[in-house]
Order: sequence, then structure tokens, then C-alpha cells
Amino acid sequence: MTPIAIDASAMMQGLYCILPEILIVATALFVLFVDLILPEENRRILCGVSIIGVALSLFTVFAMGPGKISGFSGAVVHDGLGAFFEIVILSACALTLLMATGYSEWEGTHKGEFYSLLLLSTSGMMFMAKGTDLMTIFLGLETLSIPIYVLVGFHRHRMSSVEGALKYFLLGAFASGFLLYGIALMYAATGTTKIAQMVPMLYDARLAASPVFLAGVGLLLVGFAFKVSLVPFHMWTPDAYEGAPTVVTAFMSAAVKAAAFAALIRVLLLTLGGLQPVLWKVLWVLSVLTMTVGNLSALVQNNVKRMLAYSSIAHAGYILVGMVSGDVLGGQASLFYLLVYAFMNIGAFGVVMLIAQKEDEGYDIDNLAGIGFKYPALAGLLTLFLVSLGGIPPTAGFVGKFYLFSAAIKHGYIWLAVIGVLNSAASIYYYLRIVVYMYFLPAKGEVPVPRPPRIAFSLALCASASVVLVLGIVPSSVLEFAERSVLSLLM
Amino acid sequence: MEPILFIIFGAIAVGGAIMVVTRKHPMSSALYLILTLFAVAALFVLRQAHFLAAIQVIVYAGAVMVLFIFVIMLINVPENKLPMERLTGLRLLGVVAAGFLILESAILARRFAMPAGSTADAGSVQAVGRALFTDYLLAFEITSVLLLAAVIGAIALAKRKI
Amino acid sequence: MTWIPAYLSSNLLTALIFFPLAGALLLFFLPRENPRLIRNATLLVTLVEFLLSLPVAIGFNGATAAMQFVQRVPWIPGYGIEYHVGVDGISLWLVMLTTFLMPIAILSTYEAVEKHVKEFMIFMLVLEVGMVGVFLAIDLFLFYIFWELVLIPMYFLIGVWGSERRIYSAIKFFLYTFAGSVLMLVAIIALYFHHYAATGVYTTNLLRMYELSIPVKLQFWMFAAFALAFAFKVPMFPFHTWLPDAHVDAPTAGSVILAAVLLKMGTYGFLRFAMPLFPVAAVDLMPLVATLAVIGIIYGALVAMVQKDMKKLVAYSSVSHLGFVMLGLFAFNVQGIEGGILQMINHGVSTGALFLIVGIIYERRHTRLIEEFGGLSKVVPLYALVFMIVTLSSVGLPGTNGFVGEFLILLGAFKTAKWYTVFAATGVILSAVYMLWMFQRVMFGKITNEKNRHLPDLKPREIAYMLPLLVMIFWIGVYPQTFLRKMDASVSAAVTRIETKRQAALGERPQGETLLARYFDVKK
Amino acid sequence: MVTGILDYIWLVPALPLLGVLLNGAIALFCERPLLLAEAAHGDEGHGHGDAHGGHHAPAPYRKLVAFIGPAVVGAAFVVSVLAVLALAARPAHDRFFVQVLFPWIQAGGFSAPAALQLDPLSSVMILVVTGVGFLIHVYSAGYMSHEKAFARYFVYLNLFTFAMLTLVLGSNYLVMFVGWEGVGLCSYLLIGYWYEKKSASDAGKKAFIVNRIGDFGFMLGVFLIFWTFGTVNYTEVFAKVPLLSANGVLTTEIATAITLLLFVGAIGKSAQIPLYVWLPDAMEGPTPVSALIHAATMVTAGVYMVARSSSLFLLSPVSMGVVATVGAATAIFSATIGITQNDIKRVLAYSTVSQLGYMFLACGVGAFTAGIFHLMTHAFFKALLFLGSGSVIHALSGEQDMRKMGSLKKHLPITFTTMFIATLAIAGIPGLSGFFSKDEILWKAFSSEHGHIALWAVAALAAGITAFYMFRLVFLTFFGESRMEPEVEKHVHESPYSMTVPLMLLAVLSVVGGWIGIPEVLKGHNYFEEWLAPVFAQGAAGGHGAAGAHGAAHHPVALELGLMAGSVAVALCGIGLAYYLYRVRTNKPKEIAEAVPGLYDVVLNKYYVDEIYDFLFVRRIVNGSIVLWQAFDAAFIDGIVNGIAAAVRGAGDGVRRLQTGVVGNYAFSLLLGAVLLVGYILTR
Amino acid sequence: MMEPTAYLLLSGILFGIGVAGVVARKNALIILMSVEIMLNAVNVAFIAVGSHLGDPTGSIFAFMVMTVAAAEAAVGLAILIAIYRLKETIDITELSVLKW
Repeated sequence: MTPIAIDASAMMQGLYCILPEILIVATALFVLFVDLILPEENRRILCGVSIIGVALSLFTVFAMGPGKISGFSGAVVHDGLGAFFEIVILSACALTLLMATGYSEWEGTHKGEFYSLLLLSTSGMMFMAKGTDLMTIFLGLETLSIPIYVLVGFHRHRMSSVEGALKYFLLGAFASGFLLYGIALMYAATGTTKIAQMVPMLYDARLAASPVFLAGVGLLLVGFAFKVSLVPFHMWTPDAYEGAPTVVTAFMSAAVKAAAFAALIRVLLLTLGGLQPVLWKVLWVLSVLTMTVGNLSALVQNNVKRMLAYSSIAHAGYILVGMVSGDVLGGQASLFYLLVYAFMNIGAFGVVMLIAQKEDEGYDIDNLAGIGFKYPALAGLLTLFLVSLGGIPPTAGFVGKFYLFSAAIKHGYIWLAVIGVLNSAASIYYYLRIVVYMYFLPAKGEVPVPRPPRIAFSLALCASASVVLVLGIVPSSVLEFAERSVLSLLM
Repeated sequence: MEPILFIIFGAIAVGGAIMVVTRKHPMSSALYLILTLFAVAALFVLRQAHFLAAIQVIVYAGAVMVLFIFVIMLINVPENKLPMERLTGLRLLGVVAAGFLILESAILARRFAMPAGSTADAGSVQAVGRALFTDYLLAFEITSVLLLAAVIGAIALAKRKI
Repeated sequence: MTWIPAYLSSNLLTALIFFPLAGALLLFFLPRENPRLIRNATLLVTLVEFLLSLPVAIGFNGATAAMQFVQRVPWIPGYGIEYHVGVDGISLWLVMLTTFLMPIAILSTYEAVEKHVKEFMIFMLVLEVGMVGVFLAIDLFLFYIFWELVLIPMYFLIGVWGSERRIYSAIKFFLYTFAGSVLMLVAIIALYFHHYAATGVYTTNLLRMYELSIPVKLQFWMFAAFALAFAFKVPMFPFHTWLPDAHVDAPTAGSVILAAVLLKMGTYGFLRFAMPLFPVAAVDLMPLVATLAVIGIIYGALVAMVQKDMKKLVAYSSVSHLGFVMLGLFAFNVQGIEGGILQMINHGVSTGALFLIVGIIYERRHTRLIEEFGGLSKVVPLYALVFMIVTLSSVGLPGTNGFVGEFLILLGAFKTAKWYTVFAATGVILSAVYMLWMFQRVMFGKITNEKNRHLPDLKPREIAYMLPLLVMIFWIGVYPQTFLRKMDASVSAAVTRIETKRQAALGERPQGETLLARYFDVKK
Repeated sequence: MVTGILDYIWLVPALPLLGVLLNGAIALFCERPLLLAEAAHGDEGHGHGDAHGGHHAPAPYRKLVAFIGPAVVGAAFVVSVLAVLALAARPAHDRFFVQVLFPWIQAGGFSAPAALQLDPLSSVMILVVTGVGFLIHVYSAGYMSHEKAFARYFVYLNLFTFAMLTLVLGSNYLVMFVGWEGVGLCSYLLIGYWYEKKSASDAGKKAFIVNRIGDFGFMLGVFLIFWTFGTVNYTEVFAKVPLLSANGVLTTEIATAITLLLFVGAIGKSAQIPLYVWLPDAMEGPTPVSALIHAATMVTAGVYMVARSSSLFLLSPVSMGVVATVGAATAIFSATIGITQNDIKRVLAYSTVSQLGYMFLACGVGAFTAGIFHLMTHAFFKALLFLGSGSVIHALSGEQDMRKMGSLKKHLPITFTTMFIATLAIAGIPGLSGFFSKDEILWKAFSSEHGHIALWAVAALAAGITAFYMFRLVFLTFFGESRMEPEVEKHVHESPYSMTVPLMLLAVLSVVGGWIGIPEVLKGHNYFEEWLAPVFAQGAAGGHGAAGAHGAAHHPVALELGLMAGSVAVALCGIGLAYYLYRVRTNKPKEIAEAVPGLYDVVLNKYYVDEIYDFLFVRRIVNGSIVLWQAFDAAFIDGIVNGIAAAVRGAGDGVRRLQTGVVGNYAFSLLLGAVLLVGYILTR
Repeated sequence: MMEPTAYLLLSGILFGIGVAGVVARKNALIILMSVEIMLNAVNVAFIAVGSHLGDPTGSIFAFMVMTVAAAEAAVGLAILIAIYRLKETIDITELSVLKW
């Protein structure tokens, strides 16, 4: 029996490669520890600690640069794509934490577990974004999911919260089954779970056309589609989003989606580049269905949180438009959009969270009536985020959509683009409906007094707003970054 | 030898699984599930995956199912308050769809062109352990994070008072 | 242009676009409690903006068709998207119209807008940014951004400060125009990639696109997409139903700007984009466009005739007037197009003035129903005089601006499309019918409603903002050369470009090819 | 000195414009506050307002207005006379002067400068316009002196003069069109001067709109001219006629199209069938306005335009025929209506329509000179008639119904005398102006190559009817028993000098006006024809030979004299009949009317043309538009729009119902997706 | 050894049964158990393929799946307990406050 030889330098490189994740996990543990020793009143420190950890991690990501570092026998890789998504995920996490400072106080989520789970989930997302082995990706997915199931149900005295958690959990587990089955089929067809090893095999036309492999990819797609809530795998989304504590909803809508898309992009762009001729129809249909169903359902919602949930479904459809063509422009557009989407969506949830003062009740759209001129800053910010979600210039949402649809048109998917733009036109209706309530309608009775935002909360909102505006006006640097990220994947 | 055992244990597994999904009381289901798990463990043994077979019995049938049974007893829904299960149209459609899935997997299995096989040792404790601590070290570590999260989560959700 | 230093002239247009934005930012810091200060500050901003635009008009060289005062800065370099602005004879007067009308519109709100003055003014200024930008952008991407930018402030103006059905109208306005323009976005992107495929260069530069020769079938679809967006905006029959609602429910200043400038974005779009980019399709589809234009002219006039609400009447008259503009543009000759452009200006001045006039009476009586009035001439003679002049201008009486535009349009269109013109010219009769009828019912007769007996006549402020409009009415009517001269070269160049490109594109095609066969794969 | 005056020709329209500005300023700054104060005051004390209002000492500004208004027109007249003299001083072929003021509309190849053209034709017109116009302005100063909005009236009147002068002086069709529409506007404003009266403002609107229908044709004609000739300048157009008709560009069809379109304009402006309906209603305006606009000047613009375009008309026999037929038909048609009308001004209005028909008849048979000649003489005597009737109305405190007049001869001697002269003139009594011009038309209608015996017969009959109804008017008004209201009768008075002097001057002109065009057959010399010859020779040269101007040469002198005698006889018959019916057997008319009630009613009600138009067009269009608006716009288009919105919302509502809330269903959806996806991949 | 085809078929059947259980049952506990069946089915496939190829990946993947299954079971049961405490039911059709 030969002893296991450990290559120290490879080990070090591997650890360096996952340094940001290590930092996050360490923070999570540290938070738990602090929670133990901290007196009840000073719980706010937990949030501060978490934010510092996230900031450190984010700094590390930047410090590591976009260079390619592979680790653990090719189970993970730190490359441009990974870095990009880590930035998206960590930003989303940071924004969420900033907002959580206030939210936790109102809704009683100031608990070590809360932050710790949030961070653990984040680490799972990062693994998912960086994983190059289907196993890593799967484990990342689960690591991100399990804390989220809990976080959705974190208000365990609120029926809707727990119900959302149950639905999300049951369906999540169900979908994991499909994902695993897909991976198993892929493994059966190729004999490996490492994406890098699958790529060369795909030059073999027989494999590329093998039904087992394709079915595997299809089921893998189902698993991811569930996470990013593509129709018809989306059914959990509105319920879980509505039930979850709003910070968690914001976090889910941005970060979880980004992470799942990260994996999807990695798999689709890289490994499955050769499968594009087969899969584009599937993606096309999924994209159209997702956009349309999401928008149509959002149209008739009276609960702002639920409306935003459906809107986030529709946005998954838009992002998928970038994947249909499966080329650099599409990937890059998706990346850009995910980044933008994280900021605008979290921003929107943030404002809504402030205005609605109570979970389960405050999110009725009537509650927004008369806010507009009474609280101009809040209403203005929400309007900005909604406008951006609607894809109206000069906001980043517009630039993002512009590139997504460009990618489709470039490859001749004109109808996809047409359906996309018509969808975004329809979506304007419900985004503007919120504006209508805020500005055009008088309040029924007293205008609700929004929660006074803490400094951290305001910071999060301002940061989101500036990103939405700045990227709307000068998007080129981020676009180039996204392009480099995609290219780094393909090279 | 293997085909016969495969058929026996396969049939047990399938039969157990069918019983799991058709029993009214969750406790019956749980017991049938344990049966299935054992049958699957036996199949693992057939495939020379001794390590996994052991884990299957110890962890799965042992720990996880105990947890299940514990919860079933904790919740302890009286017989008459168990959900009334009726096969509505949609459910029927669901079962049909599941049937289609099986059909599809059958078609896949028929069309399956397996890569060339090897007789290398893949499932022994040794082989698995070696792989686990070299190539799959990261995966192993991530599972620890995963389990940590699960523990925290379960406590956060289930403990009586926070 | 020599008297303007180069460093100024190259930054002038940028200053012109963004100065109101700076003004809007300034307003943010003014105290909400002092609406008077806010109003005056806004007025000052718009006046300065107008002064800024004067050097453009004066320094503009009418002898050349080239873009002038050009500024070009890379924006999203990897994709060939630039911040590229410039002015030529086609856009010059539309920009001037915008800057000219803004102070007037602002002045008209001094008493009309009482709630949320600060926000109102900010939206007005942002609106101006969008409008000026639309006319100055030479880059398709930039153009689209400004094009959409206009929607939001207008949406708010209608929705917050409008009258009864404002919400319905605001949403209708927004969705109608937005739905149209997103299809244009698709076409813009498709054009962008087509340019790349043809030349290997990524660019959204309109001038480069002009040089492109687009396959005929593709032209059809792209033209359709562009035309749809613009037709919604113009609005052409049958896409016009948002207009009466939006106009009626918008506050006066909003209606003024909406009618005077926003609608022109549509016609301008046709002239700047749809026609020169896709000349074959444009010319081939002329019968369709002209038919819709003529229907619009007659239909708008007829429906205007039976309106009971003054604002709605004016709104429908806009449909009619813009039908003229469209007919002129699709004459594809210098007369028609120059007439069209001039008519855009005219419509801006006259209809703007009409809305102001309705607004003045609305402020006094809080109703716009024609039947509520009658015999006003006796109590408000000055108002009656102004109303009369504007009415005549709208009717197109020679000596006023309306005539010159209409005449050139019909003259040009007569060459290209005789029978269309014959029908269109009946609009001249009908406009007299509905305008004079309204004027008569409001102004003439005995005072039937006691509430009208003590209406005050025009106040100095109202005179102050109506006077420039009256001056413009006569200026354009009597000496249109000021305006025509500067657009001549650009329009001629556009006409030539359309014709040569069309000839080139159709050069080797079989004679007697049917239109259907040209665009669809129709087998005989 | 005289030659140099031509360079100041712009003063002719400019002076009235100056009047507009000055009077406008006065109206705005002096009159308006007064009127407003009065309106407010009159409001408080209803009954007393009237008693005092009329007898205030006239405000000083009114004198100024009364001076400026006529003075500017008078000055324009002086300039005109000088200019025309200067023109006359030139040799006949050189009597032509164009002054370009500024480029007006230029676009591409199109150029229409704001330019004035003085030639024999326009000089006749400006003399008539400024001359008669001046007299009417003077008259107005008296007639309107009790009106509150005095300055406003003169603003309009001056503006009208300006527009009319622009019309006749313009050197191209577009400038003519400016004047053309301008006079229409002024007509609108002046008819609606008493805007508080609904009938007045209705009439104004009607006039404008009907005119617009004509303008529609005119404008299309101009387009066709431009695209045929490449220019709209008179000189260039007419100069190109021979060339273009030679090389086939200007075919007879195009010429017909152009001229018929132009003629549509003329029909509208000059109140010919079928667009004459506005003119009788136009009598709602103040009487001097009727005299100036609806008799002497504006309504003749159509004739002027046809004459101006003579060289085009001559290219198209069809158009000539149409013009002549319409003219003749209008002449007889409106003359018959004139018989039955009781409103003194309406009789004159229908008479005007009828006389305009004559002028068109003249143009239609190629006798443009005769047309213009009649235009001029008609301006004199018809203006006189209107002013006279105005004097009568003035005297009777606004009474216009002839049935409530009678025996005014003794009360209003000057008015009666002058009006009687005019009546003789219009009836065609030899020696007076009307005789010469009308007779020339009749003769040309018979003799010209475009003419026809039927045209002559109709025209002659119309002449008889004219004589009849004009004398009916005179007899009813000035002779017989007084049928006045007693209250009115007390106040009857002869008008002031400012009114009677113009009457007298016009009477003189009505007499002598014709003497410049005495036909050669009467041993006279037709100076008028000679003066206009250069203008129409142009056209004749381009047309079918010199038919129009010299047609008479082909016919024996005796025939001409005979026809002349015949027409005089017809006129005398008419007069005789009128005498018989309204002086001798005064209850006969009633009997006749009762004998043929249907016919009488039809004629009395102007053949119900207004009602027919109303039924056929106005109401149809209005009702149709309401349907368009409510059914098409609101229901159909918005129905689609809102329908789409509702459908989308409905779809949304449908889709959301899929979200049942039950996890099993969600799982089913997921499963279905997976099954389909894998199924697609397998069956692909 | 046998070709893994039969195992794959078995795996498919087990998976299908699990799926049917998830779709057709109302009792959340049984649904959870059905999910476990699905995961086991996957494991069968992994092990079968892994042993055929002589590749430990299959085993390790199966091992990971088991870990995940355990974690999921823990969290899932915790959620069920939380729900039961609130509503005294684990019938999923009664847990439909959130819908539409």
C-alpha cells in the first residue's frame, strides 16, 4: 500500500486558488464563534464582522487578478469567469449584509446562524462559479442551497416563510435528483466528471450526438434551470421569494441566480460548445417561455415582492437569450447583465423593504400609494431601479438588454430578440404600475412611514443606484472585463 | 451468478420503492425504504463497491433513516389525520410522466454505447479512500462545509427556542 | 462659423444637450418651499439654453450638407459605439424649436402647476435633454438612448400633473411608444451586425450606415421596424389613439412639448433614419405611408371637427397636420421634404400656441368643453386676437407659417403622388371647418354662460409667452427663407442620397418585378 | 417724376397695411380698454347701458381712425394713379413692370418671390380697388360711426384692401394666392363683424369655408402649373406656353386640368354655381363691406384670375366652354332668385352673383377684355347700389326688408337719385356704363368663336330679369305708399355727407365709367380694349389665333347693332313689367305667387340649395365624423389596443392560476419539463 | 462483471418510482423519502458505471450524494418539524398559502 503522496506546492496552489472561499467560510465560523461570546445587545457586530469578511474576500479576488490558477487536480479553477462571478456574488452578499443590518433589527434575524448561513451559502456559490468538475459544481450547488432553504424558512414563526422553505426545499431536492441523474448519464457516456476532460471528447461526433450524453446534459440543464428558475422549472420561485425574509429574497434573486448561471455558462460555453446546434432550440424555447410566463404573471400581481419574484423569472429568460447563441458576445452579455441585475434587483428589494414595514402585509402595492412625493429619495431610487429593470436608457439595465439581444440578433435569432423586446415592453407595464402607485395615486389614509434606513442600508442603496447609473452611461470597462472573462474561459 | 443476484436484489429494491411511494402511513414507507436501501447496498456489493455498500448500510440505512423515523414519531400524525391521498387527474398525469421518464431511461439504456471497461479496483475502501484524499480532496472539504451548514440550519429551524 | 472659436464650436452641442441636466441638478439643491425661486431658476436655465442654441443657428453654414459642430468621442470603443453629435439642416431647426419652446412652456406653468413644482421643473429639464439629444445624435445607439430618455419625464408629467384620466393616458402613452421603439432597437442591432458583415467594421455611426447598401429584402423588414417605431410616435393613423388621450390629460406645458417636439421625433426619425437607410423599401412603401398619411389628414380633421373638448380637438388636428408632414417627407423631393421640415416647425409653433391658448382658458374656468364657452371675444378681446391669429396659422392662411409648410408639402407631393395630394388637400378645407367652428363656438355669439362674463384678459406673463410664438408665426409665414435656406443643402443631399442609393440597389433587377416578388419569395 | 413712381409701387399695398398697423394699435390700446369697461359696466346696469352708450361724445381716437382708414387707401389710390400714368407713358408693348421685394418661398427648383407686377390688367384692378375702396372707406366712416368697435372695423377694412391689392399686384400665382386667401379672411372677419349675432358669425364661417373649397382647386392648379412649367411666375409661365405646347409637354388635357382647377378657385371666390351659396349670407356684414368686398372687389378676383390666365384658358376649349356655361347658368339662375327676395341687400347679392356670371361668360367666350370691363363698371354701379341700400338701411335704423319700406324718395333724395342711376346702369340703359360693358359681353357671347347663340339668349334673358328685379327694388323702396313702422318713420333722415358724397361720386362713375370702352360700332373708340390688349394679346398669340379680341370683325355691323337693340328691348321689357307689377297693379305679385305656390316657394327659398347642401354634405360629414370618432377611434382602434392589453392581462391571470400553491403540482411541472426535454433530445 | 446497462435500467426504474412518489403524494415525509429513492437510483448508476470503468469517481460521487442526502434529510426534516409546529399538518395541499 503506497502512502498518499501529497505535493505541497500543488496543495498550496490549490489553497491559494480557493482563498476567497476559505476567507468566507472562516468568517462564517468566526461569526458563529462571536455569536457565542457576544452579549445579546451587540448582535450588530455580527453583521459588521460578516461584511468585513466579505470585503476581505472581495479584495482577495481583485488581488488575485484574472489570471488562471487551477487547483485540486482540476476540481476548481480561478479564472476570469470565476473572478467575475465571485465579484457579482460577493457584491450581492455585501449588499445583502448591508441591508441586513437594518432588516435584522426589525425582523429579528440578528442571529449568528443567519449570517453564518448566508456566508456558507455564499461560499457554495463561489465554489459553483469556480468549479470545473461536475462534482465540485454539484457540491457547490448543494452548499449554496441548503443554507438558503433554511434562510427562506428563517422566520419559522411565519407560516409563509416556512411554507416557502418547504416548497423550495422539496422541489430543490427533487431537482437535485434530476441534476444528479444528468451528471450520472454524462459520467456514463464520458467516463469522467471533469469538464476539461469532456471537451476534447466532444470533438468525436458520435459522442456529441450520443443520446445518453445529450440526455445527461438535458437533465443537468434541468437542475440548473431550476436554480435560475426557468419556466417550467420556476414554480417554486414566487412562493419562496414571497415567503422568504426580504433580505434573503434579494440575496437569492441576485446571488443564487448568478451562481447557477455561472455554472451553466461554464458548462454550456465551454464543454458544450459543440452541442450548441442541438441545444439552441431547447434554450430558445426555455428562454421564450421564461420571459413570457414571468412577465405575464408579474403583470397581474398586487404584491410587490411577488411581482419582483415573477420579474426575476422573466429576467432569467432574458439572460438565457445570451446563452442561445453560445458565443463570446452572448456569454459576455449574460455576465454583464447578471452583474447589473444583482445591483438593480437588490436595490429594488431594498427600497421595497424599507417602505413595507411588515413581512406578509407591507408588500401590498396599495401600501406604496402616495410615497412618491412624501419620500422623494426612496421613491426616486425605486423608480431608478424599476426603470433599469424595465430596460429603459440611460440605465445599466438597458445596456445589458441591448447586449443580450445583440447576441441573439448577431446569430440570426431575430424572433427571439423580437419576443424579448416585446416582453420587456410588456414588463414596463408592471414596473410602471409601481410608479403609478407611488406618484400618481394619493394614499388611502395615512402615507406609511418607511423605516428610517441605517447608514449601512443607505450605503447599499446608493451603491446600487450608482452602479445602475454609471454602468448605464459608461459600461465599456465592465463590458470589456466580461469579454475578457469569457475569453479566458475559452482559451 | 451476478445476473441472478442482480435480478433478486433489483426486484427487492424496486418492490420496496414501490411500497414506499404507495404506503399510506409514513412509517410503513420508511421501513420499506430501509428495505430498498439494503437491496441497493447489496447491488453495490455486486459491483465491488464495498466501501459504498458499507456506508449505505451504516450511514444511510442507519443514521439517515433513524432520523426519518425519529421525525415520524415526533410528528406522529394520527392515522385518521393523515392526508387523504386521491389520485386526481394531475397526479395521474404525474405518474404517467414518471412512467415516460422510465421509458426514456430504458431507451437510453438500450442506445447506450459504453466506453471501454476496465477491471481496475474502483470501489474498495482503499481505492476510494485514496481518491478521496487526493483528487477529490476539495470535494471532501466542501462536504464538510455542507454538513456544517446543514447542522446549523437544522438547529436554527428545529430547536424550540432561540 | 469662423467667429466661433474651434474649441467652443466643437463642444457647443454637448453643452446644449447637457446644460439642462446641469440645471436639473441645480434644482435639486433649491429649497422646495420656494416654488417661485424654482420657477425662475428653471426659466433662466431654459433661456440660457436658448441663448446657447442661437450660435448654432446663426453659425450654421447652410451651404453644406455636412454635419456641423460635430463632436465625436469614443464611448464603448470595442463595439464602435461613439458619443457622436452634430447638426445639419434637417435637425437644426428642430433643435431650435425645442430650445425656443422650452422657456415658453416653463413660463406657462407659473400658475398652472402648483404642486410639486420642483419635480415638475426637473422633469421638464430632463425632457429637454432627451429632446435635444435625439435631434443631435448621429450615433444610432446614442440616438436610441435619448429617444427613450424622453419617455420617462413625459410619463411623469402626464401622470402626476395631468387631469382626470391621467394614469390611463400616461401608461397608454408610454406603452404605445415604447412598444414601437423596442422593435426599432432590434432593427438597429440587426443593422449594426449587417454593417459588420458587409464591411468588417463595428459601428453605430449613422453616417457610415448611410453608405451601406442593404439587400432589398432586409430593407423591407428594417424599414418596417423603424417605421413602426416612428409611426407610433408621429403618430400616424391608425396608431394615433394614444395622442388624444395623452394630450387631453397632460398639463398644458406637457401638451405643448408633446405636440411641438415629441411628435416631431417621429417624423424626424423617418427623415433621418428610415428613409435614407432603406431607400428602396421607403420608396416602395410610399403608397402605404402616403395612404395612411392622407387618411390621417382627413380622418384627423373629421374627428377633430366633432370634438367637444378643445384640447382633444387640437390633438386630433395634430394627427391631421402630421399627416401632412408625412406626406411631404414621402414625396422624396426637395419641396416636399423642406415643406415637411418646415411644417414640423410650424406645427410646433402653432399647435404649441393652441395648447397654450386652451391652457389659458382652462386656468380661468377649469373646463375645456367648447359648450361651456361662447361670446368670449367680448370679454377677452386680446385673447381672442391671439387665438384668431393662431387659428389662422393652424388653418394655413398665407402669410402665416402654416401656409408655407403645407404648400411646399402639397407641391412636392403633387409631383410624386398626384391623387394622394388631391385628397390631402381636402384637409386644407377641413382644417378651416374645424378650427373656425371651434373658434366661432368659443369666441363668437352672445355670452351664454354667466361664469364667462368676468374672465380676465391675457396677463402680461401670458402675453410674454404668446408674443414670441406670434412673431414666429408671421416670420415663417412672411420670410421663410431664413429657415429654408439653411436646410436646402442638407435636404438636397438627402434626396440625392436616397435616389442614388435606390438606383444602385435596384440597378440589376429585372424590369417589371412586382413588389411582392421583391420582398417575399413569391413564385408565379 | 412720374416714371420714378413705379419703383414705389410697393407703397400701394403697403399703405393700407400701414393703416392696419396704426388702426390695430389704436384698437388694441385705445378701443379695447373702453370696450372692456363698457362690457363690464353694461353688465351692471342692463337697461341704462344702451341709452347712454350710443350718445357718448365720440372718443378722440375715433376721429383719428376715421382719418387714417380712408387716408391710407386714398394715398394708395394716388400712388396707383401716378403709377398707372407712368405705365401709360410707356409704349404699349413695354407696359409691364415687375418689382421683386424679397425671395419668399424657395425650395429646390421652386421659387416664388414676393414680387409685384404692374401691367395694364393689374393697373385696372388697382385703380378700381383703391378708387372704389377709398370711396367706401369714406362712406364707412359715416356709416359705422355709431359702432363701438370702430377701429376694429377699419383694421379689417384696411387689411382687406391690402390683401386685395396683393392679389391683383402679385407677379406670380403664389402671391396672388396670398391675396386670394387674405381677402377670404377679411371677408370672414367683416361678415362676422357683429360676432355676437349667430347668423353673422355663421355666415362668416360659411364664406371662409366655401372659399376654401375653391382655394383647394386653385392650389392644385398651381401645383400642376409648377410641375408643368417649372415656375409659377406669370411672365415665365405665359412665355413658356408656346414652347411647351409645341413640344408636347403642355397637352390640351393638362391645360384643361390646370384651367379647370383654377376655375374651381374662381368659382369659390366669385360665387358661381355651385359655390355661390356663401355670398347671399355674406350680407350679414355691414353694408359698406358688402359694397366693397361682395360687389366691387373681392368677388371679382375670380374673374381677374381667369383673365390673368387667359393664355392657359385659351388652350383648352373644354375649359372655355365650362367657364362660359357656368357663367351663363349662374347669371340666369341667381337672377331668378333675385326676383323673389325681399331683403334689399339679398336682392343685390343675387344680382351680384348674376353679374359675376356675366363676367365669366365673357371670359368663357374669350372676351376677357369685356369681362374686365364689366368688372370695372359693375364695381361702380354695384358698389353704388350697395352703398345706397346702406344709406336706406341707415336711414331706417337697420330695416332691410323692402316690404317695410316705400316712398323713401322724398326722404332720401340723394340716395334715391344715385341709386336710380345705378339701377339704370345695371339694367343696361344705353349711355350708362353698364350698357357698354354688358352689351359687349352679349355681343361676344354671340359672335366669338367660343360663343354660342344659346349663351347669348340666356344672357339676354338674364339681362331682362335683372332689369325687372332691380326696378322692383327701386319701386318697392322709393315709390308707392310708405309701409314703414311708425317708430322707424319718425327717424328717417338723409345720410351725412361722408356717405352721400361717395354715393354721388360713384353715380358719376356709373354713368361715365363705360365711356372708355364704347364699341366702334357706336362710333366710339374702345380705349379700354386697347389698353388691355398687350395682356391678352399674349394669351391670344399662344392660343388659337386672335379670336377673343377681334372676333367682331367677322360679323356684319348691322347684326351687332341689332343684337344691341334687342338686349335693350329685353331690358326695357323687364323695367316695364316691374312698373306694371309694382306701381300699377301692386297686388298682382301676390296673386302670381299664390298662383304658382310651389314654384314661388322654391325660388323664394333659393331653390333650397342651402338645405340640399346641408343634407348632402354638412350633416353627412358631421354625423359620419361622429361615427368615425366614436365607432372607429374609440371603439375599434382603442378597442384593439385595450383589447390587447386586456388579453395580455387575461393571459397573465391565466398563467398565474397555474401557480396553484401545491408543491406536487410544481413538481409535476418540473417533471413535465424534464420529460419533454429528454424526449426532444431522444426523438430529435 | 455484467455490462452496466441493466443497472442503468434499474436505476431509471428506481428514479422513476421516486419521481412518481414526489409527484403523486401529499404527505411531505413520503415525498422526502421518494427523493431519497431518486438519489439512491442515481447512486446505483454511479456505482455501476464506476465499477465498469474501474474509476473511483463513481464511488466518490455516490459517497458525496449520500452526504448530501443526509444533509438534505436533516434540513428537510427540520423544516417539516417547523411546519408541523405551526400548522399541525404535513399535507402539502394544505400548505398553499402562497400561490398565484
